[in-house]
Amino acid sequence: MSNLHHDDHSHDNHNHGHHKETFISKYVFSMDHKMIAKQFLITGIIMGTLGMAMSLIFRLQLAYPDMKFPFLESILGQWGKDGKLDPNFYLALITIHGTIMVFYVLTAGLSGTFSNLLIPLQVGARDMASPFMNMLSYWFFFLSSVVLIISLFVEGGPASAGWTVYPPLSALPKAVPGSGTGMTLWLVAMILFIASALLGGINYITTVLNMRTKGMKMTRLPLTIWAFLLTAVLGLLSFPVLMGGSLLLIFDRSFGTSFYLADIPADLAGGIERVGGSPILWQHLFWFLGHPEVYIILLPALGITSEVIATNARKPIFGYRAMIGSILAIAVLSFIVWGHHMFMTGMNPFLGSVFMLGTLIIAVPSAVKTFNYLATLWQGNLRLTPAMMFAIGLVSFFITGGLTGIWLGNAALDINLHDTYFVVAHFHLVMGSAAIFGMMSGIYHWYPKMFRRKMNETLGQVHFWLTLVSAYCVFFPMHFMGLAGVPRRYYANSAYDQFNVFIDMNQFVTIAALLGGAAQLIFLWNFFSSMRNGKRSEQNPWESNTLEWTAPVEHIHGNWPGEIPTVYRWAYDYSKPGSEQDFIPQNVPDEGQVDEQVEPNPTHFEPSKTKAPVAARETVMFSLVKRWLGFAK
Amino acid sequence: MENHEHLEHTETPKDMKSKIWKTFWILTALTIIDIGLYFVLLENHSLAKNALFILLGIVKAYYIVSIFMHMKFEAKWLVNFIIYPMLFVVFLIALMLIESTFTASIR
Amino acid sequence: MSNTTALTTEKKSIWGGGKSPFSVSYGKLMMWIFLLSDAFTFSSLLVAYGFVRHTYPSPVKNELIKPMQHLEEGFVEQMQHVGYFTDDKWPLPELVFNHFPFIHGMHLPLFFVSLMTFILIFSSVTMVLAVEAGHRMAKKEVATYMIWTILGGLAFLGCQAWEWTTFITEGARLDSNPFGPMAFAALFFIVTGFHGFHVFSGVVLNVIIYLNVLKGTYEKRGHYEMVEKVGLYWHFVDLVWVFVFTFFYLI
Amino acid sequence: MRIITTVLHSFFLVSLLSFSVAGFAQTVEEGEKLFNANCTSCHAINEKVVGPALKNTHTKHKEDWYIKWVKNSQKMVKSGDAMAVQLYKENNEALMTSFENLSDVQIKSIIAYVKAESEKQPVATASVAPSSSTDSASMSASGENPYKTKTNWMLAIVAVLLILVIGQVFGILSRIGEIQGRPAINWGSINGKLLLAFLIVGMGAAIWEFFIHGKLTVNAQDAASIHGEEYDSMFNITLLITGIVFIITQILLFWYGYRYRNDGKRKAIYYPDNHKLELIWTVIPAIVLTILVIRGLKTWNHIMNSQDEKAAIVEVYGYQFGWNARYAGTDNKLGNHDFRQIGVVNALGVDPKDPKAQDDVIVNELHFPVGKPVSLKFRAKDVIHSAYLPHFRVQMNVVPGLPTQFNFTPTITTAEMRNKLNNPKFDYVLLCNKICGGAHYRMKMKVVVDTPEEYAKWLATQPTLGASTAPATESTDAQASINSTETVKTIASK
Repeated sequence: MSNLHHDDHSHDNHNHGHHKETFISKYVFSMDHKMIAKQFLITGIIMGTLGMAMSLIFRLQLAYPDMKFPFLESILGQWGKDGKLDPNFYLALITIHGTIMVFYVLTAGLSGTFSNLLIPLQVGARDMASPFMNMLSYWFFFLSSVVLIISLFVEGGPASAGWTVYPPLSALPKAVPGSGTGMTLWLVAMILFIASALLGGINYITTVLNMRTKGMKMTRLPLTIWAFLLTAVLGLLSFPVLMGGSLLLIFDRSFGTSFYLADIPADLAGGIERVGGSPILWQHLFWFLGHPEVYIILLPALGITSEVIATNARKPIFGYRAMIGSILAIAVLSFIVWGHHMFMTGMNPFLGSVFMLGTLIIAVPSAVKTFNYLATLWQGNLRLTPAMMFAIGLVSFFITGGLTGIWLGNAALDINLHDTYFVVAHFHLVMGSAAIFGMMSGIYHWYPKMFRRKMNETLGQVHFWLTLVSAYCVFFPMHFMGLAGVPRRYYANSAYDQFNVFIDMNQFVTIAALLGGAAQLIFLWNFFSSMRNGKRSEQNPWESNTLEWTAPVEHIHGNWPGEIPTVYRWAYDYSKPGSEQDFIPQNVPDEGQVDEQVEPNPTHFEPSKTKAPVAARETVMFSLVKRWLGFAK
Repeated sequence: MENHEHLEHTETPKDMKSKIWKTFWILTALTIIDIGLYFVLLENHSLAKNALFILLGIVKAYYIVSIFMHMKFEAKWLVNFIIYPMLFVVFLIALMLIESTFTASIR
Repeated sequence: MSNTTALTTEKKSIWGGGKSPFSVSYGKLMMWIFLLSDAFTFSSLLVAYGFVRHTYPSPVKNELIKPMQHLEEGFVEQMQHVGYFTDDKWPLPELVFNHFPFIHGMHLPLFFVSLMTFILIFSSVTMVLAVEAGHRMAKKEVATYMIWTILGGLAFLGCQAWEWTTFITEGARLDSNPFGPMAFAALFFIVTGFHGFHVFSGVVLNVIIYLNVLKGTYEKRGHYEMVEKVGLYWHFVDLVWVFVFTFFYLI
Repeated sequence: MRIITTVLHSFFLVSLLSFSVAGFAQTVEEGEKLFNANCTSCHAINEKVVGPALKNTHTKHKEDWYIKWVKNSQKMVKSGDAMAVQLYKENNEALMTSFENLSDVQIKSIIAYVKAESEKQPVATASVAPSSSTDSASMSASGENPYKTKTNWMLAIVAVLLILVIGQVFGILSRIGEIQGRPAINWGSINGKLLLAFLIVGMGAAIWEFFIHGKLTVNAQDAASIHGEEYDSMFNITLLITGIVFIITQILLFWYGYRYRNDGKRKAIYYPDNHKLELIWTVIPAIVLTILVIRGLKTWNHIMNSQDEKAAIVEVYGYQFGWNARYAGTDNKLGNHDFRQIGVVNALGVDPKDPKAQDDVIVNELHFPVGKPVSLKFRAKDVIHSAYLPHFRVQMNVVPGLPTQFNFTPTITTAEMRNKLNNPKFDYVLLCNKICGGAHYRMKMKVVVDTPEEYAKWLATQPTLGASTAPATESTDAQASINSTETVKTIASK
């Protein structure tokens, strides 16, 4: 809706960007994509710190269920009476930890930040298609974060039905303390978040499709942009379904309907007997978002990794087209496999078979990506910068966590693994740690672009090693707890002898988690102090090919003074034989290639007036698919 | 403002007006057929009847999208970009109907 | 190595950058994308409808009342009494939506909703005529057609308000429904309400555009693309109604 | 500091109170049974669960008051009993379940048990930390438990501080380097070596852990059901395949990181593409996955569609926070149920008039005869629970309004399993595996696999529903409402 009437004034901002900027228009209600990216990043980092602090609190509980921590009472009040975490609040913590990490850090903080920063810069656009909507997207996200944080302080505590908020636990306000106001606020926050994601997504897609500079063919786009494009498409198609589902949940909670409720007596359900719905329906609608969401989190991280690995290995990314093909395949498949989260819910076993088939197929494009990364490293000339280290770490987590996905995607094996710590280990490795590593890699790599300074390398390396080691120490042992049948979301294992064996392992994990947390403090310090004290960055600090490094270090509205550079080659001409340097930026023409596009690039970012030939059969994607399928020849 | 240079769309036919009115009559006719069929098939509760109504709905949708929303005259890639994702919805609907049949059967 | 040669010698294509591959402006593309995602929102609601509906047996055929037959007072209670409207059976829509304004006591199945459908189709036509006039830069014509569209939208909203009122007077609520399963009423209110909300916002947008047309904003700008964009939205609302009509009233 | 003082304090208390344990052994024992059966889902002696901790509650009110409270606390709150209202408010207005079926004597014995437990509490608190490891020592493989850290959280915090200090030192070092104009640390070569070291240590740790902790998993123990063996073989194949891929790819990744690190002498090769290679690593995973998919589908369909006509039908009923089981009795048919009839006495909402319900048996403990097929039917009262029996490789969600089921055949009796594991305390367990509220983590039911003779004997001792509800006074209200709806329906159908 909003794109209609804002359209008119969306342009005056950067076309005539030389009018005076106040503090508010520059730092708060900025419409510049670079500033919005920083806003997303910093909000994401703050939310991430909060989410991690929560995980440390409940990790303490899991490791030392019998010990009292007086400081808990001082920070949590009634939820930490006598220094013991309240079981209900434990559930609230895991719920909000999950919500924050999945949506606020790894969706908005990761793809929000880097899509905003890199899409216009790497495709060669002055700004997003609609900077106003872009700003709106951030402020919806901000509002959503505020609502979520407010929900921490309401009576009964925040939502505590797990981040998937399965009804009836989330639909019956009396089922747990957190199902009261806290749950309502959670839903409100989620709807605001969806609005933000949609506003952002529409913008990203349009910018990538319509705003590319001259010569920036789809097959010359850096893989980051491909990843962001498909991420935006995934979000665009899946978030609305959660919107619809949440709407119905709100009605179930507050207006006496029963879409997700069946056979609930009146005294449990606020005086109205609930019949005729199905709790499974919510799970289908939720996971129709939820599974693409996993890739919304992971694809940007993989895109960033592709770029960082190629740049720092001084080698073209191996199998560029195969990489695009596999992202496309993952994106398409992600929509038809959501049911593998629900094998044990009493879903039709036939659907279980269908979903299992689709799920295991995803392993093929994932394997292709992994092997292509390995092939890119092979015979490279690796500059082991912090960004590169995090990218390597991502690949390692992607392998470890991805392989356990083959277990969990198997409906038969899921019988004993469903909802155990095995699942926790799996997704924390593959979409938690891996995506966080991708985000870190991106931050170290593009920090000079964002803040004109470099982060301290040594602290970055220390941060990397501590994080890598602690992440593996935290999540690897969890596999064994899962295989022993320890369920997730347990406040304590004290009621079960066979789980109590793992108390020592739990302590080990918690201590590793504390170390990991401390490592993030190093990062925070490095991040914030480098803004002022970091070494000034040159224009192209990593000797990278992509277009953003041709823009001046100092930020200006419209990104490039004068014309936008024209693109003559793909983004991965590293160590090309016959060239002096080991990199050739995209805007450097080959000899004899100049004639092709002599006309200067338009300075505005409206697409030009030319009519496109409709019968363009030889389009890029088509040929791409053809080639990809044509391997068999 | 830069907007003066807004691009043209792909070819809009000259006789657009008559096409619009033609579409209007088709849609009206289809709606009348819908209602008529409803009463003719009042006693019928087969899957085929439902399929027929859905088919008529899709035909109406085709006319609205292609003529009113101008999609018939848009670039093919745009059409694909909009239409193909709807297959996910078809998949969702198909599985949900299987699932709800199952739910009804075990309840 | 073959890769780069392939890349550099690739023919200039619509995807080559510097122009829109879809040859639409970014604004229209955004509107299309928004509509695509909005279609998914509606789909999710309709999927929920299909799911819940499908867990109930098909409506029982009705031999009691014929079209145009005279209805007595307390018709709903009578049908309940004879066991037609029960909690475990989905009602036939024609028995629920059988009123027409100013005509009392007659079984007029689906007549009113047909009228609503017609109104919406008609307003779609006037909208697309406004777009067409915009291409010819005919300011007056655009304004005239916009007014018709706005009136059509308002008429539709009025009809919906009347239908809701009737349904509510008969005892339907979000959490109760004299005609059968309570999900029937709840889904009806939510889906038609969500659609009505879209119509309402469409009318608001149309009014804004209309005022801008009168002011000559688009005349000055040199094109009437805003009209086109809002037009897309308006047709989408019509499109959704086609399916709401099919699922809620016909099947 | 505070912790140490608490511990000392409790030791002091132990010495004071240890001689006060005396008498009432009989009632206390009875009380313990009743407590475990009825109260543990919401209460514990020492900690707040859903309801408040019960330590020393016996000192707060009179016994008579408690009897009234336990039987029907809602009534007391409504009648305006000051103490009751206060208690109700203190606990966030959460109502306690009414236990009208408990006799006065039984409630008294529960109070006696609470009293006895509260008095010996200090012993428990003081010895909790060591006792948990003694418990684990009784388990088979924990003698070599590798995570015997003996650290407490303060050590961890010290470590955190240490890291911060290290971070600062590195920071200063690099700053000095910057000032001197050359990097203080050559991260390129250090990282290469560290990557290699991480590979070796990490891979070693992973394999070591696999052999040490692998023993603790249920998959290391024999599956106690027929389909469990099928499951285990599927499991082993997947483990083997993914294990091989894991080792190869991780070695390649870290080895490349070490081998191809920038040494300033080499130039990377320009190698953007090789279709043959890509084809190979598309097709091979595809083939391997096809094998896994086909086997998986077979296993899944086999497990899910195994239906045995003769299977004993057992209903498992989940509620916040506990489980009940209902055996179908001699006719092997469960009586009808209706959620509208769920009440204080008729907790499962079984229709007492239904002839099929007369021989049904409701219990708090699951018993299966070994080698006989069982068909578990699941039903939930309030929210989604999940019945998880890890040793049998059985799990199914328990969804309100959606009856689910799982069919299987247990193959190893509890006694045999105890022998196998060399653990006389071992018991099968059914636990809740879907987040369901505050006491989710305590929601379990004991499962016993008997020989057929033991099973028959056990079942015979359980009272049938028909016998226990013979007077049927409790459900008159519900009955009346059913009758009225029935009359309405008959009228309607005319």
